[in-house]
Amino acid sequence: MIRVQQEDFDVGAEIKALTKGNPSIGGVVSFIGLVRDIAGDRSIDTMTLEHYPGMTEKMLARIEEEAQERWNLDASLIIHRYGPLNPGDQIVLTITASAHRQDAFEANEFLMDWLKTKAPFWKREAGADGDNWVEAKDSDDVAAARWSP
Amino acid sequence: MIRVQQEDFDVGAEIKALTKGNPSIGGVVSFIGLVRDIAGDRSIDTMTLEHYPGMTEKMLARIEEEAQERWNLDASLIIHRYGPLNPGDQIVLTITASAHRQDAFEANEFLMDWLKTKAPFWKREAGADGDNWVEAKDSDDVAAARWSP
Amino acid sequence: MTLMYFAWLKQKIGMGEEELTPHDNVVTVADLIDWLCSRGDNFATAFEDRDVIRVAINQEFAELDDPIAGAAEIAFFPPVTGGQT
Amino acid sequence: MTLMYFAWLKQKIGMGEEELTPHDNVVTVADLIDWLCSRGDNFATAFEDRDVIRVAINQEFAELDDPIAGAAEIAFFPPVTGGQT
Repeated sequence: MIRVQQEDFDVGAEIKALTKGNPSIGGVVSFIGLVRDIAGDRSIDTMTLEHYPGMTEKMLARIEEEAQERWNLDASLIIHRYGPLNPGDQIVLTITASAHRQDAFEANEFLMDWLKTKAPFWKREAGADGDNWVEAKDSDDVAAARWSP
Repeated sequence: MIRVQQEDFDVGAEIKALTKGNPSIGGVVSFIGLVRDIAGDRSIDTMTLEHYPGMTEKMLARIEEEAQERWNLDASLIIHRYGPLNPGDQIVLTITASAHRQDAFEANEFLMDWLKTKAPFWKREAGADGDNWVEAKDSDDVAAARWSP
Repeated sequence: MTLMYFAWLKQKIGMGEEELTPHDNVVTVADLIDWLCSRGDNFATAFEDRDVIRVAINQEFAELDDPIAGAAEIAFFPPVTGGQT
Repeated sequence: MTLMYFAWLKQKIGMGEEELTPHDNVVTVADLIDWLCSRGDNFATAFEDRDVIRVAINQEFAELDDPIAGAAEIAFFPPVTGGQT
């Protein structure tokens, strides 16, 4: 399942809903991305996430589908927020559930790596010294590339 | 932090408590281990976890300490339950929080791999065909060995 | 077709979306950018460094030399930066 | 010293814990197991396959040839099986 939303999310409730009634699940991995108050050596007051409605949902669904094909997953979920956020706020949630923990861990890392390079979101940070658009990191391309065939 | 307890736990509340007031955290990984209703090709009704009080706490604290030394973690938590459990019940929770997701993911996998081979817990499964003690898996030794220096 | 601009492209161009019918000699994405740049300095400035421009045709990632024939929606944007901070 | 037995060792031996003072000629963990086995069939059965027996001295993992001098608590158990199922 995927969701793109402005509202916050509750990881405990999402895990419960996702695993309920499936006692063949042995391991559940979740990742939560949070807004940090520091970017490089710059202090951040607020962050705004813009996205491309329509394409975002399409790409997230495709990323999830790819994970389902590559690993044995009983369930998975991607939630990505957009709009204005503050340091400490939750940005993104990925959950992967499987019979065995290795599948759940690897699939979750994969979701995050692909999401960071393929989902059309753009961050704008505002600090005491003004606004700027966040630049893409080479390290994210490197992380995504390790899942190439 | 480590906790060994009979009671259930609430992953959402634990993550919130662990990350609260620390806006330098960018990523939080959690792993929940659940009781499966199948072990091999055998159907499981209940499971009982025995442990070695005193040594358990000592080993979990040491495993967490080792993770803190090897990765840049802002916070971590291990909760392991003992006593009688049913399929679908939560057994174990590991949470790792870091500025960057790679540290949080790797440290969490490490916690689980070491925990499975070094923490003094023993599982007994009861099914329609009787009781038995769960045997250790070679695959767990292999998983733990990948973190050797 | 609908053209869409995101993030700093949207800011530099001064709008997020417009309806346009390019000239017949606009065949590829690169042609489209050339043609857009001829429309005003805001476009010329926004598309100055083409290496950092990403494009999607009908919500699928595309390349500069891909044809635009049949496209209903073409979007231009910088490299994506979602996920955690 | 306190001897502790866990999981199926506890079941086979018939108790989880006992206070004992081994003979003077009991020097290593292996000696201790030999001596325990001489105390009854329940011990002999429990310790039959020594390859699968794990031992902790004062709550630290130890080996069969480690000395037991000064040990306050020695525990015997099978390989651990915690974590997820």
